[in-house]
Amino acid sequence: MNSVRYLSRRLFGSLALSTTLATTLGLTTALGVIGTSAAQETIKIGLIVPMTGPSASTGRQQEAAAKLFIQQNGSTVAGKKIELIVKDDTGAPDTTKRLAQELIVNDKASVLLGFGLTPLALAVAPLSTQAKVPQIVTAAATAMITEQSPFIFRTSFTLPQASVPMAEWGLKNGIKKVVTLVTDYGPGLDAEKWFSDTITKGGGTVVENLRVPLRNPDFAPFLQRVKDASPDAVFVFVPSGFGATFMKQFSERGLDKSGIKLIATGDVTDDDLLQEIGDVALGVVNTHHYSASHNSPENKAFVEAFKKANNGMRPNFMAVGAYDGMALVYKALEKTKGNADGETLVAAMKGMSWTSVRGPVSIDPETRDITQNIYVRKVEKVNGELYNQEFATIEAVKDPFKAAKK
Amino acid sequence: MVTILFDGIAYGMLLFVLACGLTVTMGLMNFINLSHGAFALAGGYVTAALTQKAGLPFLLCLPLAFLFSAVLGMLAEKLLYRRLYQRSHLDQVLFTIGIVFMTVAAVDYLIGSQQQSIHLPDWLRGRLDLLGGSIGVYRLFIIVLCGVLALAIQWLLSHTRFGSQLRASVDDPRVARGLGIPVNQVFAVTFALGCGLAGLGGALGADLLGMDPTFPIKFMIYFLIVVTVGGTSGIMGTFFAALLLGIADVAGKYYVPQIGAFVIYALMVAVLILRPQGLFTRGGSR
Amino acid sequence: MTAALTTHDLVKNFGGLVATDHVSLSIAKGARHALIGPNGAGKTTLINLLTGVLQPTSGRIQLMGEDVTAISQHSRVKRGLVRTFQINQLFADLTPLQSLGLAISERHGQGSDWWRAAGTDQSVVAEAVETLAQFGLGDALHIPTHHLPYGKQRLLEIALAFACKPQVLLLDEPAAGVPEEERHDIIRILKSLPADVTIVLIEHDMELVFSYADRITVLVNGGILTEGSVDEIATDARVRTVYLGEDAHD
Amino acid sequence: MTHSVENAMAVMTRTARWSHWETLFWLASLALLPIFPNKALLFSQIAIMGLFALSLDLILGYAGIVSLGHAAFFGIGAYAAGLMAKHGLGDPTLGLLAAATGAALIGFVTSFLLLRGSDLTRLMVTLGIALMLFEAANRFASITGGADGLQGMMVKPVLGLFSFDLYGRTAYLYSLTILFLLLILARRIVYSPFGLSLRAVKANSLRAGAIGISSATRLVAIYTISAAYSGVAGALSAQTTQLVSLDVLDFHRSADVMLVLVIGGVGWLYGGIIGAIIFSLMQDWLAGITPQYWEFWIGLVLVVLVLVGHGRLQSYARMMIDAITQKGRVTRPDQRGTS
Repeated sequence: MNSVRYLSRRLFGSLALSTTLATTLGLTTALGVIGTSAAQETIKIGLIVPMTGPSASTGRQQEAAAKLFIQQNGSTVAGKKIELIVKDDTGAPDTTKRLAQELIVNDKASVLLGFGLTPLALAVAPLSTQAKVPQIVTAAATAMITEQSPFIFRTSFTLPQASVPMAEWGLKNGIKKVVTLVTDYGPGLDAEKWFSDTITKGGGTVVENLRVPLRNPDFAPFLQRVKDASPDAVFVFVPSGFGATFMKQFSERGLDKSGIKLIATGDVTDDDLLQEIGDVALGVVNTHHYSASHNSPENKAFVEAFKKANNGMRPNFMAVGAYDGMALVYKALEKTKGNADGETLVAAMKGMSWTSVRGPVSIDPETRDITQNIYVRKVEKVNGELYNQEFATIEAVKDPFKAAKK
Repeated sequence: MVTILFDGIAYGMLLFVLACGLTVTMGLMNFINLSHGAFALAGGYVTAALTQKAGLPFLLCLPLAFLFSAVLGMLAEKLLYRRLYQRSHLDQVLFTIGIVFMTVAAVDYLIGSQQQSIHLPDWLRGRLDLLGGSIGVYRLFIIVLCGVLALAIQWLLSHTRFGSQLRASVDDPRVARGLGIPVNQVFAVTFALGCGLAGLGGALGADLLGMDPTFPIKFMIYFLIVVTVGGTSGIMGTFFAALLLGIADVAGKYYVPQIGAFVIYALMVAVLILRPQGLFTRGGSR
Repeated sequence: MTAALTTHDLVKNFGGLVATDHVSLSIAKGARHALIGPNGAGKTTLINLLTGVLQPTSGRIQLMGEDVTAISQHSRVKRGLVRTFQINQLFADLTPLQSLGLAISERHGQGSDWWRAAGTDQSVVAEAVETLAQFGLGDALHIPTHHLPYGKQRLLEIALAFACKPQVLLLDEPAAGVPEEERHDIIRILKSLPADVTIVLIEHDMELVFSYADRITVLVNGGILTEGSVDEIATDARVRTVYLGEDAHD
Repeated sequence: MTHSVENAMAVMTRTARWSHWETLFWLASLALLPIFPNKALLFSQIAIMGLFALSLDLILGYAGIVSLGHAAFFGIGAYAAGLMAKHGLGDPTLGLLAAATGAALIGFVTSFLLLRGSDLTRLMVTLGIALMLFEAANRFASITGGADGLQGMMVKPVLGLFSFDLYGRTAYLYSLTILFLLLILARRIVYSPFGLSLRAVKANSLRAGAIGISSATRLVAIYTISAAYSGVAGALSAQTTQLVSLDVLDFHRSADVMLVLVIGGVGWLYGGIIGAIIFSLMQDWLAGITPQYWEFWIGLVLVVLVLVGHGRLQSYARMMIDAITQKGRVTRPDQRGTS
């Protein structure tokens, strides 16, 4: 008899649950509709970046840059007040998504910026489509991200964009036999694929494609393989942060003296870490879209202001990504006369072009990805500090990944 | 391939110095201490600070790193850990992982999240050719130093009065007290010694493994693997386990990069399935 | 007729030490058989071998004519070979009722039922209550075991074994450490155990052994010194020297 | 006699009975939605974490198996559901089933590795298995999407009726319902003879064997069940967030769930859920104040918890609940018995 009472309770419980399920749903969704259609005088911009965990530096750079931009360009555009909301997703996709969702639903944010890593950007893609909210990727660099939603734009760069020019430069400079060494995840594989293809097309040979696991304490075995293969050059991509350890072991293994050229994407010689890495980085040739030493009045002003605002921290390509992300939003809002409706903004952003601190940039209207100059740089000492000194420019590079599809 | 073997040994030796303190606390004192890496962190940061800011020579910094971590360990043992010897393993795990969280956040807050770099003297850089393989001087240095340490520790445990006191205290604290052995002090000293070694390991490893606030978490797993595989019998088990894992890891990544990351875990699970108490056991006691 | 429990040349070595030395026992059905011997004679090791806690180095064990040497402890229990422990082995947080409930439902093959709450099976609970009453624990059904006085715990130790409906019951020093007034309960219980249950009693207390057992086996250094009726043993000179002699002064 | 038997049965089954505060608890958890409609996402994350912690409690609290690799099953469940949704089988219920079966299968196979060895050995074996799965998921990027996460999940509406909305309301009610049903099942299990025998094995496996209970089969069974529970939790997470990344297999997940459980109380059905509530709210709140250093405070809480003794704290909590439901008062007369 006892178990009968048991059963009845249980039945009652689930019944109650399912009925309320129905009712509450109806009610709450109704609420929601009212909520979203509410007009807004202030336009809210959400910046979601990792402020803790391994890629914390990304978050700090981007937050600083975004704040600086507002400070420099005022907090009102086309009569609308701009409010920046910064969130830390600790680099965990489900958190990123939750924060994005809360920003859209609760704060009624009109634009989302940030996304430190590829999975974090991808996590939000379906959301921006569903909610019709522009998502501007200011950091993550895997090529296919922008294809995941018609509302995704990018103001950072794509790895093919940086890797292909590196390969071309290599071919021009007598590098025929190469080994690639990349971190084993999206961006790394992008870099590997596009660099290798370009090299082989150009008549060079890729002896080996090495992939280093994401969490890897010791580069030794991989570097040893490089050494044994004794190529003309080794092409490297590791996410910024790993750069220091890698460079150390590179020289510790005597590869710098073994005549194997080290070429890389700019991530390895990240401005933010270059001082940490030290002289071992000297002479490393790499391609990227931004160097703190980029020679233009805009950049000089930017670097100065940035350092001043963040007790001497040097801005890196992450900072610039966020800085231009904000620029894109501002310009779009000016164009739409302050209309922050998602589709309108998207229309306005397509084809937008301006002079960034990194040089002339524009948004490709078809791919919504950034078109920009890629610079070939070499690490040199400029009055006591290490910098990536640009010595060659490839004008207006579109993302090769999408170009190839047409 | 001499070089690979050599790198493996160096890596293993490093693991040994980092982990052997843990063997003592965990194996002999039966205290699961996940916060062990925090003391390595301390050692690494002290060395970084002393070489960079104070500009002291690297060699001088090593003993200092040892001392610093040892003292830190001594204090921690007196103030906190001693209360936990008699508690359940679960409590020990929770408490020490709590300590790790606090350490990581605190260091991040006080010093910053960036990598600490240590500048080695030039004579430790470069490479020399040996037995047909080219070998990093620094790695050679590590191997020699850690090898000597291993022998020293083994001697300390097996041939000194302290060693026998420790073993007695471990086997049965009550009886040991009866025999007039100052059990608490013995444990305290042992603990401090272990932490000191971790600190030294941190100082030596900073250059190869990198040193940032998340070090204790990143390497906790490796320490635990080494200790469990080595078994709770004593230092030698850990020593061989560390070498085995070090070599297996490096060689695995070198010869079969595709599955390199698996090797160390697979090895551990395999060993533990065959010998649940680890490679070297104290006659199945516990 | 086949014996209830027999061993053939049972040997157990721990490293060099021989704990059980070619022991061949035969215990008749319904017997009250005592195993005695000085400390370290290997009585408890023998019990552990018989119940399957330890595996013998060599030799065989037969229960009701069936070879059980290889089979596990719990399946020996299911075949009717049950033991008690010299030091109480109880479930501290469970009540006597729950503990017995476990043993009984396990015997009824309901031990791993998961769909209904424990204690909803009338027959199990009834049997548990009855047994506990019979062991003088009727007023302690719902008191967590660790709150019971030692004597009661001792009774529960036996009740728990009894609840497994043993055919052969090994009692390892049942009266050990029980205060005088509560001993009587224990002895009363032992005497009241059904005659068809074979009892193997391991005991230091000679008074109890002589009053209770009908046959006695004397173990010394892991081997059998001698075996016989109560009188034979009581009068055996060797036994006096090796056993009673030393027992006198402790 | 018969009366005393009835009485005994009544007392024995009392703990298994559904008490008022539980009804209150569940009604309250429903009421949350209309009250804080904007926090639905957080709530559903809490519900899922609660289920995950409950699954750990089944082995840790009731069978005494320490595990530092429980994320393995959470991850398997998440990927199972995720892959189904990716390849056109987006029905949530179907996903849950697949996840449960998959996780249970792996759980069953691996459980045999845990029958021998000390706490530490078990800790490390579970950890090792989880880490290997993590690397495997990273390695077979063609299937799992590797470090970029699984792309292209299409989750259909729950029971074909309620589609997942932006506000996470369906997500919450869905997770809550599953949590509720699985908790009912878990109650059944832990209060049954089987559950009782688990407690016996945990308390004294030597004696358990001596009354005919086979510890091995019990442990295998409960570990498999627990794995299935974790699998469902993982599937819920995958379906409600519509994404799966390597993160689901990560070590910190195994560690977190352990903390959650201990904060809430080990060996107590609602411990995992309470823990999840406390932990998540604390994390949300702390992360709000100090986005960078909230870990410090979590750590501090743990340290204090252990020093004060979580056992004590929880027994207080339970005493209070008993007081509320007046269970304490009713028990005493029965303990005197009526024989």
